[in-house]
Order: sequence, then C-alpha cells, then structure tokens
Amino acid sequence: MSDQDQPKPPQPPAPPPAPAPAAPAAAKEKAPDPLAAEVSSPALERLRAVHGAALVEVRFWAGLPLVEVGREQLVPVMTFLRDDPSCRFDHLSTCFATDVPERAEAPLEMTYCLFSWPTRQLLAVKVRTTAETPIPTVSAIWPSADWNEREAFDMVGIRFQGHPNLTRILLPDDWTGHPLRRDYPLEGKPGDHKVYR
Amino acid sequence: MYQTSELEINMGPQHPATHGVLRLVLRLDGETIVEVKPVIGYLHRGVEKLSENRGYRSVTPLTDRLDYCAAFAENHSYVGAVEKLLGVEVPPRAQAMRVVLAELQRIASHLIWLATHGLDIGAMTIFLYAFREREKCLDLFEGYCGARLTYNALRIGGVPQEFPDGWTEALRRFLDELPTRIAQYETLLTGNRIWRLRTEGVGVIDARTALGLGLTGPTLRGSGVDYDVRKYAPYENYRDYAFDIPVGSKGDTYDRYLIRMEEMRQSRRIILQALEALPDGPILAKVAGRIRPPKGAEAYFMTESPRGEMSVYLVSDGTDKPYRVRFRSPCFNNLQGLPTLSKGHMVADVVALIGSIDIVLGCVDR
Amino acid sequence: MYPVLQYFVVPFIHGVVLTLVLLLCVAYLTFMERKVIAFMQVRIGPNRVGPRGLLQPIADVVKLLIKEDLTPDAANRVIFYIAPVIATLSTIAAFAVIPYGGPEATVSIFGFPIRPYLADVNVGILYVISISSIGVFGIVLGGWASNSKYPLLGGLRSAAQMISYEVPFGLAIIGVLMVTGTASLVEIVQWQQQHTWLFWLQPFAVVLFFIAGVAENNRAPFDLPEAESELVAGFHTEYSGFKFAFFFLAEYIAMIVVSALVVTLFFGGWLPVTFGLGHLFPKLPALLSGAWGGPWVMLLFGMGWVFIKVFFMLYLYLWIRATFPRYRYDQLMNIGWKFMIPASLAWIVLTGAGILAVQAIRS
Amino acid sequence: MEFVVFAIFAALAVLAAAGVVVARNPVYCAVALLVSLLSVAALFLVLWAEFIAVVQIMVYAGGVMVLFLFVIMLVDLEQRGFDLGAGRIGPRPSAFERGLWAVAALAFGALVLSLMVRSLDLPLPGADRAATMLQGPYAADGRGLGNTEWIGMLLYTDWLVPFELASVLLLVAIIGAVVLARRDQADAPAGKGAA
Repeated sequence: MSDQDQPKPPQPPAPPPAPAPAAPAAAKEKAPDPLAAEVSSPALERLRAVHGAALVEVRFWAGLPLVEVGREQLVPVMTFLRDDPSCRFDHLSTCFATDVPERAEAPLEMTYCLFSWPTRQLLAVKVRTTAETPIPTVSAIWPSADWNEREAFDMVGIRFQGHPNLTRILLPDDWTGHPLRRDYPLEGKPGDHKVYR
Repeated sequence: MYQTSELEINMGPQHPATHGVLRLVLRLDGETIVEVKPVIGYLHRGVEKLSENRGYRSVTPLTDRLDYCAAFAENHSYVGAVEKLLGVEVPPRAQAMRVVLAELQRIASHLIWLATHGLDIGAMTIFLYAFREREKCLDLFEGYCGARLTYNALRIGGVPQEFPDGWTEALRRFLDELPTRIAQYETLLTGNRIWRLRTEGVGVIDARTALGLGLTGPTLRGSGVDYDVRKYAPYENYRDYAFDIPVGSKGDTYDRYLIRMEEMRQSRRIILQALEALPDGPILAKVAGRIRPPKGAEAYFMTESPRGEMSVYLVSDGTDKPYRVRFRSPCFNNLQGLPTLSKGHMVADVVALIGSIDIVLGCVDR
Repeated sequence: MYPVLQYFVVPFIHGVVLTLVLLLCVAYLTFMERKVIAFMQVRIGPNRVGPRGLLQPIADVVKLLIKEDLTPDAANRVIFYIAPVIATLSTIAAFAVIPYGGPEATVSIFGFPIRPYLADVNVGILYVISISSIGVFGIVLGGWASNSKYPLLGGLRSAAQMISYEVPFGLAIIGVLMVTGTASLVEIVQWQQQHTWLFWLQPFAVVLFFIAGVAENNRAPFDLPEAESELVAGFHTEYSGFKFAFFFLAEYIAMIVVSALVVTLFFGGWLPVTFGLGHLFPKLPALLSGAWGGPWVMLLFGMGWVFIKVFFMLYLYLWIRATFPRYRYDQLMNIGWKFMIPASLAWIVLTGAGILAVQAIRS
Repeated sequence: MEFVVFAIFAALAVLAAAGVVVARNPVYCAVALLVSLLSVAALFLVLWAEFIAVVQIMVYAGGVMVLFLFVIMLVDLEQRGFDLGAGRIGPRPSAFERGLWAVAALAFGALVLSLMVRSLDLPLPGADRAATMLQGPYAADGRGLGNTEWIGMLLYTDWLVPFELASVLLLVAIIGAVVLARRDQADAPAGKGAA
C-alpha cells in the first residue's frame, strides 16, 4: 500500500532466510548470561523432533523459548503447535511486528506469543520478512490473529497472505506510512494530523 | 417473499453506550443485526511508539492511560515484564502488597463494569450504588499512592512505599462492608426477571470459539474455560492463596455477569489472606539506577487484569530504552469477539454485549 | 350572549386554567422525579436553585425556552414543527374528561356553574383512549421528520409499541364497563361511591391497565423509543429547545393522565380514603369528602384526594423506573401480544362469569 | 350553529381528502388522510353519534393510520423504483383503457348515489326495536339509552350473524397477513433475536 514512502532503497527480493549455519544451540556468543540459559520445554523438544528443519534459530531468555521459523514453514509449524498433544498451544496470546532496520536482508519481524493452558507452556515464535514479501496469515489457525495481524500491517507494514481483511485498524484508512517503523519520527510527519470532519 | 431493506447505522464514536469512542457499523434488518463491524482507533495514542522513546521507568505512567479503569493492572503487567527481563526477584512483602492492590483494583474495575453494564440495560440505580463503593476503592488508592485514577503505584523491583498508617484498617472496613453490598446488587439484578430476560441466552459463545477468538478473562470463563493467568501461569505469590476461578456453563451474558460478581468475592478473599499473612522484609529489590538490559533480551509477562489476560512483551537492544514494547490488551482481543457474539441479536443486545465483554477504549486503542 | 358565555367562553377559560395547572404539575413532576429517584439512589438531587432546589423546574423551563431551537437541514420542516404539537395537544385534550370532584362539588363563579371536570362525556373512557392514540402520530411523525436514523428507529419502535399496548389498555377497562354499565368517568366514580372501589372487584385489571399505561407512556421499563443506551434519545434525538420541551411535556402529561385514569377507574377518583372504616363510622366518608362545608369545600377536598392518589400512582412510576432494567424490543412485543392481551381477554370472560353468578345469586 | 360546525368540518374533510390524492409526499398523504378522518369524526359528533366518532378516531386514526405510516416509513419507496416526482407508475394507458375506466367510475358513482338516495326512505333495520327499548326499563332512570348501548343492543341481537361473519373475515385477513409476512425458516437469520 505505502511502501514507497520508505526511505530505504527497495530491497531485492528477500532470499530465503539463511539456513542457520550455526546450530540452534550456539546462541550463547560471549559470556553466557544466566537469564539466557536453556530451559526444558516439552513443546520445543517435540517441535525440534518433527519440524527441526524449519527452525532457523532457538534462543532463551528468562525461561521463554524464542524460536525463529522460516517463512514458508510458518503455517505447518503453527498448525503443529496447536494440534500436537504435547504442545496444545490453543491460545495465541498476541502477535506483533517489530522493525529491525539494521538487519537489512529481512528487517521486519513478526512475533507470535503462544500459551498453552493445558500444558502451561509459553513459546515465542518469530518469523522474518521484508516489506515486500508477505508472510502467510495464521488467522485461519487462530481467529484471534485477525485483528493483531491487521495491527501489524497498520503499524509496521507487514503483509499477510490470505488474510480476510487486511486493512488499517487503528489509524485512519488514508494514513500513509507505518508509525512503528524505526525511521518514523516520534512527533509524526508533517501532514499526519489532518483535520477530520 | 417480501424483504425489508437493510438499514446501516453508525453507533458511535459518540454514543452513550459504547463506553468511550468505539464506533460500530451496524447493518440491521429491522432491529435484527445482520453484521457488526467495530471501527476502532479513535483513542489511539501510539503508546507503543512512545514507549520506544522513553526510559524503562518512564513508561510506567504511560501504562496508566491504557486501561484507565484498572490502571494498576497495567502498571503491574509492565513492571513485571521489566523485572522478568532483568531477572529481578521481587521481595515477598512487595509481592503480597502487589496482590492486595491488584485485587482491590479488580474489585474497583468490576464495580465500574457493573455500574455501566447495568445502566446500558436500563437499570440506573445500580450505577450509583456501584459507584458509591468504587469511590471507596479509589479513596483507598488515593490513600496509598495519592492518585485516584492513574496510579503509577509500582516501582521496578517492588512497591514505592509501605501501606500508610490506618490504611489496612480502612481496607478491612471496606472489605467487611463489601459482601452486603454485593448481596444488594444481586437482589437488584440476579433474580430480576427483566435482567435475566435481557442477559440469558444473549451472546452465547462456546468454549472453542471463544478460545480461538482470543477472548480472555471473565468473557472466556463464561464459556466454561477456567483459564486464569493467576492459576495457569502464577505470578507474584498468587500460588500461596486459596481462591476459586468461577466459570460459567452456558457462555451467555448472564453467566459473565455472575462470574464477575463472584470474582469480586474471590478478590476479597485473596486480599484478606494476603493481609493476614503479609510477610516482613524489604519492599523494593535492588535495581540498577539506569536500567539497561542486555541486547537480545526479550520477556513476555502475563497478568490477569480485571478484563482478561494483560501481557507485555519487551525487547531490549542493550540501551536504556526498550526497543519494542507490546501491550497485549485484553480489551482489543475481547472486542474482536463482538461481531461473533452479536450475530442475529438485536440492537439492544449489542449494548448489553459491549457491557458484557467489558471493554475500555483506552485499552483497545492504546 | 349568555349561552355563548356559558357554553364557549367559560369552558374555554376552564380549559386554559386546567392546562396551566397541568403544566405546573408537570414542572413539579420532573422535580419530584429527580428528587425521588435521587432518594432511591442515595444522593440528594437538585438542591441549588431556590430553597431545597424548589425552583429548579422553573429554571429548567426558562433554560428550555431560551435555548437555541435547532432544526436539522434535512428535516421535513412542516412535520418537524407539527409533531411535538400533536403529541402535547392530544395528551392535554385527554385530560378534559377526568373528574377531580363530584357533580355535587359544582361551584358557581359570577353565576356560572363550574363543574369539577371540563366535560362529562358518556363515552369518556373511549374518548381518552382514542385521543391518546392520536399522540402516537406526534412521535412517529417527529421521528420521521428528523430525517435521521436513530429518531426513525425510535419512532417506529414507539409506533409498534403504542399500537400493541393500546389493545390491552382498552381491553383492561372492559371489565370496569361491564360492572358499572357506563363509560362516563363521572358515573364510574359515582358507582364506586355507591358500591366499593373497583380495585376490589377488578384487581387484575388494575395491574394490566397500569402496565399497559406505563408501556403506552413509553416509561421505564418500556422506555424503548427513547432508550438512551441504544437509540441515543429515540424519536426526539434531533429536537432541542422548546420543541423538545413539548415532547417532554407530552410524556409527563400522559403519565399524569394514566395515573388519573387509574385513580378514577379503580381507586374511587375524588372519593375519600376511609381505610375500610366507612361501614363502622357511617359519617366518615361525608366528613372526609368535605360534604359538611358546601361545594367549595367539597371541591377542595375532592381535588386533594385526587391529588394524593395520583401522587401515589406517579410515585409508583418513578419507583419502577429506579428499579427495573429495560426490556428488549421483541420481549416487549411478546409481553404485549402473548401475555397482556390474552390475560385481559381472560379477565373479561371471568368478569362476565362473575356478573352472571352475582345475578343468579341475587335472583 | 350546527350548520357552521358541519360546514367547517365537511369542508376540511373534503379538502383533506383531496390532499390525500394530490400530495406527492406519501407522508403528507397520510397526514391529510388523518385530518380527513378526524373531520369525519367531528361530523359524527355533530350528529350526536359520539360513540361512532370515538371509534372512528380510535380505529381509523389511532390504528389503521399508524400502520399506514409505519409501512410508508419502513418501505423505502424511492428505492423501489416508484418515481414519486413523475407521479406515474407504469406505462401510459391507451385511450380505450381510459374510456373504460371512466365508464366504470361513472357506473360505480351512480350505484353509490342510488344507494344513498334509496337509503333515505328505507326504514332503519331494528329501529322499531330500539324505539321500544328506549321506552323500556332503561327509560325509567331518566337518561334513556345512549347510542353506545343502542349500537351494542343492535349488534348483538338483530345483527349478530353479520357481526360475527365480519369478525371471521377479519380473522381470515389476519391469518393471511401472518402467512404472507412470515419468512421461511430456512432464510431466517440464526439466533434467538430472529422472531
């Protein structure tokens, strides 16, 4: 919709995410922070066993497993996470977009926070993309993703493939730009504050 | 066959029953709802963007303005997320004090829900009765932190101060009075035929659909799911207290009403337990003056706000400002269920349903 | 000259005075409403204007008078102006046949006999019902002429509601007509004077009549046409200033009319309340009705009794309003058509059977 | 005196009736019809037939007209292709058709007129009975029999069968209306509110 107002030069079509040369466990680079310690997570074990190839990166922070998944494998992985008896992530707590401009090859990131109340586990799933490349919607898996994905589109400008109604949700329909991008000035751009009457 | 033409009306953004600046585009066939389209964003203040440009401590006052009917719950969720990000352990005394305040906030918030929900359905007296008791809650909060609505009553690592002298006694007096007051409300509403006609069978949602739509809090529990963060992912020292999670059986507005009434009683029970066993010790953990979590640190902290699961996701980039703050607002997700809930009902039911899912627009729009 | 005075000028003045008194009553009815409901809601209510807030209604009237009178651009101006007038006039007109004293309380001013009612029509009850059915037009047309969606919905709602409830409203009275054999309100009260309050003979009809009356007035819990939480303000959303005041007047006068009707039909109108002691102390009714002091005293006493009884009925209105939530539109219709009408028909059958039984016993 | 009142209301009734036909806005038509009905009620009053007058207001003005208005407001006429401005629905009729209509109208008018003239010297059915009733036991208390009672007596004695037939007719109409307006269960929207 409004990718042109991005100051960055248009990115080349995003290559598939780097197939993670370092093993997932190699997240600890320097002095390992005790908070980054790996915790045992049955869901993660199952995920590694079944969809190990889809996992780009696995990190931990304060007991929260952070899993990065390739864009193409998102829907199968998510469906698996919802349906597998040892995962049972029935509750998509929230999902949101983050803009990380310094990571030029895939600056936009979608984070899905899953909670499984039958097994009481928390899991954060991440998927990276660019402004041009849509990622598949998970609103068919969890209807609650509908509005959250709209908000991600509204605020950061991620496109979702197969979303039933991908329109702006919080901002007016004729707004240009995506305010939660890092380069969007805090005070807004001139002309943002139109008088609506 | 003869068909009446459909009428499209705008309910809101300025409408007495939309609890703020919610706009609903209703397509009506006579008085029956064909479609409801919530249009939100009228109260969007960009809190997530603002938070990215402030220090970790300065974000707390912003959270007050999210759900201004339950500001403490929002403070709590954010502060808890920062503590989780830093790995700070909150002293037990502070934890118990937080529980007291959080449950008091739950009572206050449920009272304002009861007031407005009743008024929406036309019971006007309940409005003033519930506000009378809510005033007492606000007085207590004022006594604790000096503010009546936007408390900013938490510090990263604990609570800012002890309960003032006489405060717990005042709280106990309020709690002693509360059951009789709740009984009065129930006399006015629970058995009232009109109230039951208006709420029973209205907005029925089954557990699976509710869960899929991301409903949480009493709105979900009305459908029989006992998902409550206080039980399923306990924070502070909720593990230490005995309390029940009321669940409904039919998932209609009346069940949700009963659940919230019962939750007020359960909150009272928790507060009394917490006051009874208030541990001694410090109330503020040691936290560095300048909060700079390491790069790549991410934390997700869930709390049970009066309206449902209120969670905060924090991402740090190693500076003293959060890189990304995500407020998972219960109202935003609960409002998403409104079109499903109100399908096939009448205009008057939409009003009842807005009250029943208990939204605060500040929380929806952030 | 003389008949013209007696049959046109004097009744005209009588009507004007009655209307003015009615308007004053409405003003203080609003005050009473606010005070009574405030009392029930543990607050004080208006207390700033005048002693104990007693001048508040006057201030409200002045405010409404000097307020800017807006007419929406798209409104149908003619009907937009006529609608509030229809609504108010029809309710005021209904008051013409309601007696506030017996024929024996006829007083003479300047030699003209003034009876304590404007007219004693032998179809009195039917007159009230038919006139109040005209009031619907004010609301429907007002809702339509605003050319706005909420008023239109409110207008349609009230049209459906008032038509539906007019039926039980009328049917509930039939028992009274069967027992007393007259439709004149004065004669009905006189019948009660000779026998007993119709309330004792028609208790169920009182309930039906009052419920239907509340619904007919669009008062809580049947205030759907103006349900503020759904339709903002219903049919008068677009009205302001004095045109709004007219609708307001219509609603409150209609409340008084229904209360006065209940009192006249079932609670003995101007007859004194003797608490059942009339049989023990035969002089008590005469004493309490002021029969010892001539027509003027009787008039005053009769007015007093009517006032007190109407006051209680109005209090009941307010009490209901403070207590109950609002019905939903379809529930309202269900009650009207599936309960009220069958119940009132059944009551008519029962009354007929009762009359036959009494006749059989007597003969 | 009587004549003045009659003249005023008769003129009003005729003018309003003309307004019903002439007015373009359907709501104006309805209001004009209302005025006409009320004027007729006033004419009944002049004839001392207050019961008929009140019933006229109650049934026609209070009931039927409100329903008319209801329908006019609910059904968006302009959307349904009725060009109100042009004042014409359907194609222009041919000269033959118009001639046929004129003949039919004249014949109908003549029929009505002849009935009216004839009814002038017809004895009112049941009149003698009513007259005897007027001198009956009710006459004793000085107020005689009001026309309400009179109508009641006639309707439930001499005219009982036509009266009941008329009620059956109305019942048929009501049931017919319900059947016509009822929606098929299949396309009714789901949920409890769909009544």
